[in-house]
Amino acid sequence: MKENKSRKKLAAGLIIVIIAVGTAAVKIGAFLPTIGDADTPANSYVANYYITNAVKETHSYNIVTAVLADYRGFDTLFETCVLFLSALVTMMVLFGKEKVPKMPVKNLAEDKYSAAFGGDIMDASFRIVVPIILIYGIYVLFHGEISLGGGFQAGALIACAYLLDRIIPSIRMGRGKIKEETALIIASMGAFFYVITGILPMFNGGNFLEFAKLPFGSSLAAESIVKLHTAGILMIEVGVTVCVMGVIIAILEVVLERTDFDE
Amino acid sequence: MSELIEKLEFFLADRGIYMLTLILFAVAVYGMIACGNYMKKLMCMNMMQVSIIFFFLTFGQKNGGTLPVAIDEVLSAEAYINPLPHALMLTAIVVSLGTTGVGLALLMRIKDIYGTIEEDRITGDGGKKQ
Amino acid sequence: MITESLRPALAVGTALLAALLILLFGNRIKPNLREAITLTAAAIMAGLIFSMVPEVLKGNVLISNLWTIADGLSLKLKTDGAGMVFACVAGGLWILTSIYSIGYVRGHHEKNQTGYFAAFAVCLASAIGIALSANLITFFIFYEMLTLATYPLVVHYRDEKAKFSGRKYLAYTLVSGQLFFVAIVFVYVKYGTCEFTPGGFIEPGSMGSGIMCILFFMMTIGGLVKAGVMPLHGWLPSAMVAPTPVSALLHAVAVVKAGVFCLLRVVCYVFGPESAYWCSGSTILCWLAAITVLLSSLVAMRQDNLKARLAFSTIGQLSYIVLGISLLSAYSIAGALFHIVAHAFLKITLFMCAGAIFVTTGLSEISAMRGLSKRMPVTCACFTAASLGIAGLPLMAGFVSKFNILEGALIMGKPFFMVVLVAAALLALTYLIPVVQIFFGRENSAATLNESHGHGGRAGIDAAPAMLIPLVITAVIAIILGCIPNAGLHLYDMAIMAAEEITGGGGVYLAK
Amino acid sequence: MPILLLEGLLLIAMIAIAAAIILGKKLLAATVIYCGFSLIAMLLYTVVGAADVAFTEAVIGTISTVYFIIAIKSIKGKRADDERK
Amino acid sequence: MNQIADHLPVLVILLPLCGTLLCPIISHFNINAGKRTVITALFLSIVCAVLQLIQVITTGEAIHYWLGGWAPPIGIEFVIDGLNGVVILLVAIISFTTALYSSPFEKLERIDRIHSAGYYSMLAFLSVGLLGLSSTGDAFNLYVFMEITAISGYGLIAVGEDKGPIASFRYLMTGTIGACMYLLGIGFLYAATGTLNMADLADRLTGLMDSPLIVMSAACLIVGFGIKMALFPLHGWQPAAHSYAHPAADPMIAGIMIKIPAYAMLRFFFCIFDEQSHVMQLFFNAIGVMAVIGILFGSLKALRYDTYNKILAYSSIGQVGYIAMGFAIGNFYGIIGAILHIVSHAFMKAGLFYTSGALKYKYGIHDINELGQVYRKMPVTSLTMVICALSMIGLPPFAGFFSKWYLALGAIEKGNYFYVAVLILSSLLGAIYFFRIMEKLFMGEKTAREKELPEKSRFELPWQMLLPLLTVVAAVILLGLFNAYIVNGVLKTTIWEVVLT
Repeated sequence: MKENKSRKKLAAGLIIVIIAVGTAAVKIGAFLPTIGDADTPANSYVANYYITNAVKETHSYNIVTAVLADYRGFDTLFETCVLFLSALVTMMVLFGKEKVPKMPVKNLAEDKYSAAFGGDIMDASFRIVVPIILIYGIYVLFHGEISLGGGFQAGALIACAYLLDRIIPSIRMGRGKIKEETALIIASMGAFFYVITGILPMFNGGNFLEFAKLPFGSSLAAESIVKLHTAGILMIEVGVTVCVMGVIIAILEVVLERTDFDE
Repeated sequence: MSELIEKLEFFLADRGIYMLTLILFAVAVYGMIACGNYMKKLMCMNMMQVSIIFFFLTFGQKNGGTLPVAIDEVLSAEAYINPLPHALMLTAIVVSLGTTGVGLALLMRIKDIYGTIEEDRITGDGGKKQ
Repeated sequence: MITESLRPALAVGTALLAALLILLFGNRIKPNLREAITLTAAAIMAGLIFSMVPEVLKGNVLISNLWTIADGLSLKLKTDGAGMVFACVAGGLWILTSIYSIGYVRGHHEKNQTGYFAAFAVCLASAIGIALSANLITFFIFYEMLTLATYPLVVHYRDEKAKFSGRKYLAYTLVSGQLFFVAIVFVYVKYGTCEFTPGGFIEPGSMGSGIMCILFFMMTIGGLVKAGVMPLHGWLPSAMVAPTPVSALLHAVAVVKAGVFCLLRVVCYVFGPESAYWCSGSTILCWLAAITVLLSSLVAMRQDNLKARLAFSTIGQLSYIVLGISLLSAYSIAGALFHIVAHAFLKITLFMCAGAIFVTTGLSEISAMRGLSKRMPVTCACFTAASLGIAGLPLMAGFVSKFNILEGALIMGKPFFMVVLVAAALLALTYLIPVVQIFFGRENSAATLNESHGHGGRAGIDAAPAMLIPLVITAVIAIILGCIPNAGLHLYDMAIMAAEEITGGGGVYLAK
Repeated sequence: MPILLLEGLLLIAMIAIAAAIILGKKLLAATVIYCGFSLIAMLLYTVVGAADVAFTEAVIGTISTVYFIIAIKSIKGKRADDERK
Repeated sequence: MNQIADHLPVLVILLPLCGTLLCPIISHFNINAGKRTVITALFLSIVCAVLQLIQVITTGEAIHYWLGGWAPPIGIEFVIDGLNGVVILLVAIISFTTALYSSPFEKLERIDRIHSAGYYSMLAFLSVGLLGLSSTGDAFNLYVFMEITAISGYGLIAVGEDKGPIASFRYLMTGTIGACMYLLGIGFLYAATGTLNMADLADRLTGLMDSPLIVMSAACLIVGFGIKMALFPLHGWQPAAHSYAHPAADPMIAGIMIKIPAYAMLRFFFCIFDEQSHVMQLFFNAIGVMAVIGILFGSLKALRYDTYNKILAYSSIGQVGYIAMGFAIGNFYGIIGAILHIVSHAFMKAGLFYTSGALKYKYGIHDINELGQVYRKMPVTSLTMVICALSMIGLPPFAGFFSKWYLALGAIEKGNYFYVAVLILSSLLGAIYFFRIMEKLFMGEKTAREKELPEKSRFELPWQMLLPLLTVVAAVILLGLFNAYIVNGVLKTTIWEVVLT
């Protein structure tokens, strides 16, 4: 009896909140720029600069990646640091505590009747899906500045591929298992690679993360300086991908270590 | 029928979308505060972040603008959607994954210590009473 | 004329340095070496101060402008007349009190002596700092440092009683300190300056008289608490829990004198006689002092514990000085200044006697000290001399200052306060002479005395030399100052010089 | 089907899901609905025109949902914890 | 050498960042190497911060560092003027001392390689976040740094004592709401002006001050910063977080993690919004009221507890109220008082938490009733405790007094005596609960706890813990005596030009 009373209270509160905020928001909405028109201050100042000369300056067709990796590259660096940090915190909080006793490795082949999550259908389809995801991830990584895509998506996709292999208990159980510490180290290497690409221009007289001043290819002609931007963005994308992949694998490894999938 | 849709669309454009976003934000914040179960709090937190992200993206919209990928020669700023909110919101989404990840890790740790993730049972003996 | 010199700063610095050295090396080195640090520091400081006296007499003021302590305000020390009087007293008596406390502490086997001597040194440093400070912020810094330094001394025995009296002491002093702090900020914002200028930098008309009166009392409350004026004196008797040299220091040299000195600075150098009188602050002060003088003497009579009686007598004597200041005439201010000197020497003699009696015979109640003069003739002689001085007997230091205050009251045309002063002198007799009678009375309970029981009693006829010598010296100085006020350091001339400065020559004839 | 209407509908759906999660009883059900929520969020971003953001939301939505499911399994698996609330 | 000189602003942040990222890798080979890289990295960042401050003082005008080589409104830039030069140096010093301070704690718990390396990287990340928060000139970049500070804060609290995860979870919830409110605030600003660079925002906002968009953004920013600063009504997470955090990381969490958002609030509300406008005066009154209630609430609550950390946590709520009051006063001396209080309170609170950590390390004392006669065995810790306590109360020779002096000066100049009365009342309340602790320390009966560890070194604590204690004592005293040189030399020009224009 007690709990559905509290649920009614919860529902009542919810309705009150919705009505109250709804009426308030109607008034607030009036001041905000109407959606869709192009001459609001938000769309007219810095944004137009990005659109008009993103391609010229950073040689990347996808303006969002240009803004993300080049104009505001510093933000993305600390974005990857946020991810790396969250993996670090997960490791610190969960590592080595309440380990689930490793269940004996059952060879699923003989155990016909186990309604295990794996089984042959899953195994067959799994063998096709994983390579496709991997290729797609790599594609997304290297086409970040031309079509959609970028470091985060690529890293996450590759981690998904690994995840599929890790979760579905197929016959070749636990073949490619990465220990969580190594995953964390991979992640830190990725982030460090990003920092290195930032530091390199500093030796060549540029500011931090200034791709025009990347030290290699000094012999390039003037107009190809812009190509350095592409190199810079690519290096960043690789760094981000490696870091994101390491982070996601590390988090999931730590967590999988603690759960048993035996039902 | 069509002028009804016309009027509705104008209302939505002017303030309808903002109203709905702010309602989603309020519901999510209410969920975070009122929900007893810590896991649900985390879900509501994620929803709150999604509503803020969407709120940012609505600024960038332009009628008739295409995706901010300059396939051919760049004609004019009108043609493309404003890329800046998109870049910012990529960061915000990644940050929301970070915080959710940390939240879940803490949740598991709380489960080990207290054996439950019901707020009243935890604060009953530990958290708030001190 | 003003000369820039480092001597005032060095005086304060030596005491602080001594405190630091004692704290750092106290436990590691032998006790004699630690005492040596204190004594050398005391000697150096006294030497420095006495060397500055001739210049001050000649009229040139030494200033040491250390560094800007707050935006637009500098930590500045200045040797003007009034400051030098207090500094000489404090500097001079530090040597004697440290010799005395070495004897007392050794005789009484006190615990954690390093902390004791370090706090002692910081106390004296802040007393000298208070004496020589040139503006309100430096004054306030040293004032609060004095509170902090005396707190460990008050709670020296670390038992329940000490904890309670320490709390009481802190409550009084910190609350008044914070009000003083607000008043200083208000004055600095309103008048733009914090410098002590003889005759005061607040013009009578510049604020509503009500607000100025509130400001006056917020500023003086710090001094009133430390000087133990009646409504705010609660902490002084309860601070008797501390060992006797501490109460000697507290009630004769440092704390109470700092309180009175704060009153002098505020009334004469911040508000100045005209505006103090205009906002009727000084008249209220006169009445407060008068009431305190009478009440404290009555209470003192009923105290059986010797130190408690001396404490209430201190409250009474200090209200003399407060009365002297708040009468706002050149004579009474000079008298008040000189009474600081006189009372310091007289009261410290009385406290030293009390301490000597306590250490040698373990007695602290007056009724138990029948016929003590048989055993401790010299201590009792000094005690009698000092108590006569306190009562204002001619040829004693007390008489000179009381006479000046009387003269000031006469000139200011306030006969009622003259009557109060004379009555107080008589009352002083009533609570000190019975003690002397008991000393020299029949020794019916002498039998109990000569086995010299009581913890730490000495077989010898009188107190240990280390305690006896300072006792005699201060009594003799008190007598000398009584006969020739200008002996030695011309303290009387300096007092007159300061008073002249404040009242712009020859007394301010305020509207009756 | 004008875009703004579509956005409005999707937003209303999201609000409904949020309410369902808050009021819902079973935890596992809430997680499944949460996966739906991130799907609709991805749709909303594509409708608004933010393709990049939609792509990231899709990928990160799947990973966080997987993470939620694993968390529930590891919480439910240990000690009997009645799922009343 | 000149190459290094013109990269200083970014080097201050890059060094700890590289330290953090390398720490897991290096500690894979040798467990102590990771710790040492982080400590050296933080030390080098102090050196850069000092050089940077000297450069700002000598050249007299702010350093603008364009990240990625793009001009400000387009790219992100770091702006280092007198004001945040001091704050960055403060953060660098306290992070270095805390990193040094936490090395003996490892041996105490005999934790494995991952935990030791992980702890140090989280500490360095916290330092990176705080350094970034105080030096960035871009609004959204500030959000990212705020997230880094927050998540490393969650981590450091979660590895704390038994109730660490619960406190960390509550902090996660409130911290995320705070960050989202801040993001909402920037959203409104971006909708109104179109840029994210702070200097650009400032001059585009001059005309718009009364538009409702700006009012809403200011409200959201107040809530966002209020939660991060643990200002009174929004401080729910703070007491638990500060009492149960990891004893070695507590000084940094309590010392600077709640102060730098206060500095960022100053940056936003004084440099970007023009503070004379009617709207802002309303908000400042609101902040003033919150600050006043917070001061009294914090001091009164601190009286009730006996656990040392809880008392310090609640007194922090009071002290943050001082800083908010400085902003609410708003004139020259008010802001000087607020900034000086940020710097001095950071040192004082870090000092007090160093002593609490030292007590836990040596005797495992949590409760102040067990403090009896501890000063005989731990003289340096008791000295720090006494000096920091006296400075917190605001007694003259120490730093706390002078920040109170400027606050009182500003309050009286502005003419509201209510703030002055609260200042006085709170320092008296502070006196009560700090002298209560000192009474127990010096006069309590002998503590029943004997030493947890066999006495190795001649001193009372390993040198890594003694050094931070002594630096804090020196800082509090020197800051007290020589604060005029900081105010005149560094802060005055910046405040007149940037803050009060």
